[in-house]
Amino acid sequence: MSQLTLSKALNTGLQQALTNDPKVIVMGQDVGGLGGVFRVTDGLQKDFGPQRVIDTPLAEASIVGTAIGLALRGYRPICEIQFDGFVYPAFNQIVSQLAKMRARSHGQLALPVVIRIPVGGGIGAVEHHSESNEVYFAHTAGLRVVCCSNPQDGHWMLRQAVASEDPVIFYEPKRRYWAKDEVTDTPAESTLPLDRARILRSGDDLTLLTYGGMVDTCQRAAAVAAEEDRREIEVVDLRTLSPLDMETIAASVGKTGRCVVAHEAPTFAGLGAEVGAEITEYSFYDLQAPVLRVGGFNIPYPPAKYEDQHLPDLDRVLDAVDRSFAW
Amino acid sequence: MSQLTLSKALNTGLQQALTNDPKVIVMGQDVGGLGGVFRVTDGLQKDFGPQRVIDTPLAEASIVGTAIGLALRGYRPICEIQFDGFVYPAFNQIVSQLAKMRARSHGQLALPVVIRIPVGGGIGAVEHHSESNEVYFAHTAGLRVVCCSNPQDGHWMLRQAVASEDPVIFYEPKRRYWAKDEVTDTPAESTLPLDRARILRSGDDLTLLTYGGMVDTCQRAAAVAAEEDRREIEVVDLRTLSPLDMETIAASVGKTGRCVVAHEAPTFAGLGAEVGAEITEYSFYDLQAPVLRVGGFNIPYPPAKYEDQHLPDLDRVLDAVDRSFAW
Amino acid sequence: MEPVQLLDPDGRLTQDENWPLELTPELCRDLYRRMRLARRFDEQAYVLQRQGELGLWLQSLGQEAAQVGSISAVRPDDHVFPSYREHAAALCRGITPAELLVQWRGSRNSGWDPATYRFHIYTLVLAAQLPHATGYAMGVQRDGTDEIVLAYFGDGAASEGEANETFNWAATTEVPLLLFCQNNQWAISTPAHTQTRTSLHQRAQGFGLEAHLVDGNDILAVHAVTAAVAERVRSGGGPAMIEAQTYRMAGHSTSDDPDRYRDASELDSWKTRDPIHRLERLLEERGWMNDGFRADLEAECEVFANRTSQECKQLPLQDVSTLFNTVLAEPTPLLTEEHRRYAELVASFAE
Amino acid sequence: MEPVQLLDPDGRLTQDENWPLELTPELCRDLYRRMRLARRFDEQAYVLQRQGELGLWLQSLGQEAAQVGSISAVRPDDHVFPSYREHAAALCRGITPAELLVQWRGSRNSGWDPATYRFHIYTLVLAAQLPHATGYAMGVQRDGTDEIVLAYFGDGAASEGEANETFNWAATTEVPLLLFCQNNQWAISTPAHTQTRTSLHQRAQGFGLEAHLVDGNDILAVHAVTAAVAERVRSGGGPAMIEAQTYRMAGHSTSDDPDRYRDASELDSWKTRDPIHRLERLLEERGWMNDGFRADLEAECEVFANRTSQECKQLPLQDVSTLFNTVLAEPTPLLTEEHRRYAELVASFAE
Ligand SMILES: Cc1ncc(C[n+]2csc(CCOP(=O)(O)OP(=O)(O)O)c2C)c(N)n1
Ligand SMILES: Cc1ncc(C[n+]2csc(CCOP(=O)(O)OP(=O)(O)O)c2C)c(N)n1
Ligand SMILES: [Mg+2]
Ligand SMILES: [Mg+2]
Repeated sequence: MSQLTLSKALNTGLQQALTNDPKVIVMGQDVGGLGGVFRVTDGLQKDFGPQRVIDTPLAEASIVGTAIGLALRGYRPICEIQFDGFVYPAFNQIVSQLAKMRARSHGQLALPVVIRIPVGGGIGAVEHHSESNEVYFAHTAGLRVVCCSNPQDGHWMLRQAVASEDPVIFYEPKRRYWAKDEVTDTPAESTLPLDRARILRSGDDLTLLTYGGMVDTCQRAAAVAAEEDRREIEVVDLRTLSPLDMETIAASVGKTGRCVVAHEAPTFAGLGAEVGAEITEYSFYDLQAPVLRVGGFNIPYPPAKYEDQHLPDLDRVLDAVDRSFAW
Repeated sequence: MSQLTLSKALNTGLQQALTNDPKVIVMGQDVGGLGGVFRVTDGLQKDFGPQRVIDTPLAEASIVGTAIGLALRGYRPICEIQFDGFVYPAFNQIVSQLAKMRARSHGQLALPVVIRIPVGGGIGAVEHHSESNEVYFAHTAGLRVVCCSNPQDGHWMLRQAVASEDPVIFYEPKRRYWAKDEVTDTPAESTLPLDRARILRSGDDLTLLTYGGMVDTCQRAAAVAAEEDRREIEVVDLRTLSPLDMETIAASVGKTGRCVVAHEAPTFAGLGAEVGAEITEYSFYDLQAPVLRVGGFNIPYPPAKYEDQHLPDLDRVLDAVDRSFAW
Repeated sequence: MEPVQLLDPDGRLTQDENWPLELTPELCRDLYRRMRLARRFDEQAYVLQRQGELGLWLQSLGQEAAQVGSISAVRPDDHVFPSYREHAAALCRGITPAELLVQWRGSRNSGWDPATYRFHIYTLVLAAQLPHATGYAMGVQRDGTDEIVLAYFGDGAASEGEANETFNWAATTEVPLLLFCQNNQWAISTPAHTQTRTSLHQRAQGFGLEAHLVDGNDILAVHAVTAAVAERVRSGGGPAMIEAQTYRMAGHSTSDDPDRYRDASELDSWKTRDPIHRLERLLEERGWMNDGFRADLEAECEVFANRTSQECKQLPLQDVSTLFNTVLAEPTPLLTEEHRRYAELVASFAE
Repeated sequence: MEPVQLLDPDGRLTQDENWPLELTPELCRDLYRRMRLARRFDEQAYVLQRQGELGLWLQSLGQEAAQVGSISAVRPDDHVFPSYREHAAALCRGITPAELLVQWRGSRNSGWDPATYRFHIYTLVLAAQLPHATGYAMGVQRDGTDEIVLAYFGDGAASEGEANETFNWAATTEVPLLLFCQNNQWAISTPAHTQTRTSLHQRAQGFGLEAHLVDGNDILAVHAVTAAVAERVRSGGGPAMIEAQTYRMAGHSTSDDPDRYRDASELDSWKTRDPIHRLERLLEERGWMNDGFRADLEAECEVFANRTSQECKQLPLQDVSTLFNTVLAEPTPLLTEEHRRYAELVASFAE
């Protein structure tokens, strides 16, 4: 057990994966000597050599495309995409090849490839460096899409992702990279499978669903609501965005009767829409109010000085909570 | 006024656009001598020459990328992507450049580019030739996404798309290309602006929302429901997928209290989710049942022999209608 | 630059000291037989499409030398990444007519187990298989074995970003990859000169790849060049590229109408360079083909054509549950529920 | 191949008859002045970042000759598509410090009107501007004017599919496009030899582009080669590419720590090839720089630095409504409602 930042917890996760399985390969731009721009791969090339920790040419389509080839050869590549906004050159390989290979081969070919993507805003970055594009992949059948929010989950979810026989889009919220918390050396009692959501705080009055960079905001919102309005909010960290853990979600909303979904991505056709639509089908008669969504505005990610306005903050989350109760 | 197939109606729409504005350019793979694989650009190169109707190299990223450059120079390019499944190499140019240029330049740069995409299944095609990927673009702020379903709309929506100052993703349902109907030479009374949905059949009992290749199926479903169950279903052709015409949609559901959304795309995080989530917020107390979604299964598009099962047919639409009434 | 040629259109052997080939009757007969079988198969598949047994067919007509000549020059354990028109190559690897046709019948998206034949499933998204081949070769490199990877692509596909990234990535990583381009002059209706200004092998050289131009309708040249280059790749010489000049003698597919965009005279001129014809001339001239061989081969072709027809028509449909079970390693609750609901609906109609 | 060089690192003129340059004191002083201003600006921006006034800064330190030498060799009405490090080029076009810095301060995503300066906004997605430049040049071609398009990109960006598609598309369409690659040896921590096996101008030649290698720290060579090639492009000679060998003397950005991946000795060796230094030596040796010029320039640099600081700190924020109003030509009902609701919420806290 140690106190680690999310970045370091991911780093030790990769270290373990590389140690445990000689077929695991880490590849991407600047993952070697530099250790990645967020230092998630720091030191790995020194320990495992340039054949297993590969500084690639600057070509995202080929990073994913060659990872597919490596997987066909029996390797388990973990690709790093440097920033969310730079995954699009690889979109063709991800959506038409990586996601579909199992179905296209009628189950004959598995592609255990992990694509790590630092995601979201809140770090004052320039354009294309703060996007939340998870729904493109969530909508794509054949991929697992997950997002961690804290060091312990980051570490263990990454190891589970590497062990998975499915391709996994693995999101890491940038603004949480330097948040520290305990990480266990062996799976803890609380360690969940990759396809389960986590109830972070329980409550009977409203279910607040979120993931990634917004988890912290939502937990603070729940604390404020408890303190100021005596509202007991159940906070759920979705963790898995595709598939969704509807069992956990539906049980919570069945209990509370109210639900707010918060994410950084624009709301229009965002993941909140899916969650809302499914919940409404599951719990139609239990709902006291429609599922409300709080997200980034439906605009291209704005310049850094506007991100505090763009990203849902405590006030906007609480406003949605208020609106739900006022329905 | 003439009886035209959808393919021909689009062709005459392009012809008009090329005639009316010397800045309009048609470009894509095989759009010249061949007239496109669906003959939508048939004869245009002969009439307007290879400088205005351009057979491009086989490179989707550059088709869209050079169209952006042409638009910056004052041209109005209309790109053809040969099939839905081949738009992904251009995803980076569409999502990070075409969609964002206006916002990135704080309103200084407009990109009046139309991207025509034959969409959807039902024609017995091989893999990658039957996909419905509209939600990737609908979720992307900065694009207009529209889908026509009949010759008259195809013709006029295309002309409106070319006239728009915004980038437009223009979907054409493949299985309707050879459907014939009347097309007027001048805008008809019924010709709607690009951002409006169309009520195709009115009814008080349930709202059936759909678009593209599913419109016909839904109209037939409404006819059957009327005849066999005396249920009056209002059928709405969404036409504009982003933005949605919520005014029309909400008015309809406010009246009927029940809603089914049908599309070919997989339901998970599909457009039906957004429509459902919004309607539920608009009409929470009016709804007699949750908004139900009927879509393609949540799988990669299957081999052709399975598409009749995969694509929602009359039975699956009517089943959803039944489930709504049974709620 | 003139393409490497060892056998001219009239079936006369030419000299090229750079590309030695041990010419034996057995080799020539074997290559000839494979080309004949491939063409017969292709004709039969075309007929099956016209009969409505296949949804679509893309003929390999005219490209037999490029495919048979190249695949016969690598080892059976060399992994192959085809595009979608490599029927002749696939047959050489032992893939059956049924396995080849099932995709075009619309019953499956791929028909064979790539591991069995060391032949990847067809890739329809142009150039997308090239990074896969490169990555596979990175794996071979790491495994330290002496296999190589052979990847096919077309003149049209070469315009895609992913094709060019592959030239570059392969060159810098020095993987054992042999890129084989069948320049059949057309990408649907688009002629090669619209795709590229230089010859594609020259482009590959610009990236630092060893690259050669070969007469793709001369099976001896294709075989000799591929064999020599493959051995250089195998022995650590780094990746290489071969451009074979050939011709798509049919339309792009059975949906295509080539009369809309190309002159009949072009086809006529290529007919004089037919790859099968010229090897036949050589066999005849040398007396390497007696009546027995000829008759046997004709018979074998007909048997093969009949088998093709029969196997095609008997192709089974899988149960619809396969669709739900091959999305991920395990079906998700959503897929299970979707499947259940669908089965229920179907059952309700059966009642 | 040796890069074109007209001025060696010690400021001595060398001979190259292929690239004539009319050397005048005025030209040399002008180029020198622009480089000095650009470097002073760059230093000041770096300081501003360290003071917290900018969120991020990417220095152009060391690349002044490549940028000033090239942009000064095309016409003011030639349209330029930069990448994101072309500050020296931008200043040459008259873009103001405020316009340049506002993006890095985080207040806007672009600071200038591209039409005014015929200089497109910065593109941060590597290589994405290259198809735009090509399309713009297709427009010029159709307009029949004699403008050309100049597009900048880096050694790293050259590995992207879109960069290579551009080489090919430009070559086949014969548009008036001049592709200018600043090979500054690094893409963040990745050295150029990891990106490519051949020199990038050789790759471009493989696509059929006229391409040249030039010493990018020799402003006379850059200017002469760019001027000559630009005129060939302008007069219908087809697209061309220039690779300038230069060096990124700073880290990739203010967030980068180059000590993690490169040796100090490398930087030291490039310091001896500093582009400003060598032109200074020439000016001194020829007596083309008197004390008055020197003092004026020092003063001008300091004034410019102060102005840079001041303008930066005074940069206004736009109203948040701009965000909603620049997504599409007209805000949609959804955006209007979102904006309204947000304003309402903000107002409720103001109360
Ligand atoms: C990415 C992509 N874009 C477009 C298509 C549609 N398409 C199928 S085949 C073809 C032409 C391919 O030409 P070439 O690569 O020369 O191969 P050939 O058909 O001649 O064997 C096109 C444009 C596709 N399959 N994939
Ligand atoms: C498509 C894309 N992938 C990754 C990045 C992240 N990134 C920013 S700059 C850079 C290195 C670029 O190197 P080069 O093209 O040589 O330009 P330089 O920074 O040296 O001027 C990288 C990898 C990006 N901006 N865009
Ligand atoms: Mg071809
Ligand atoms: Mg560089």
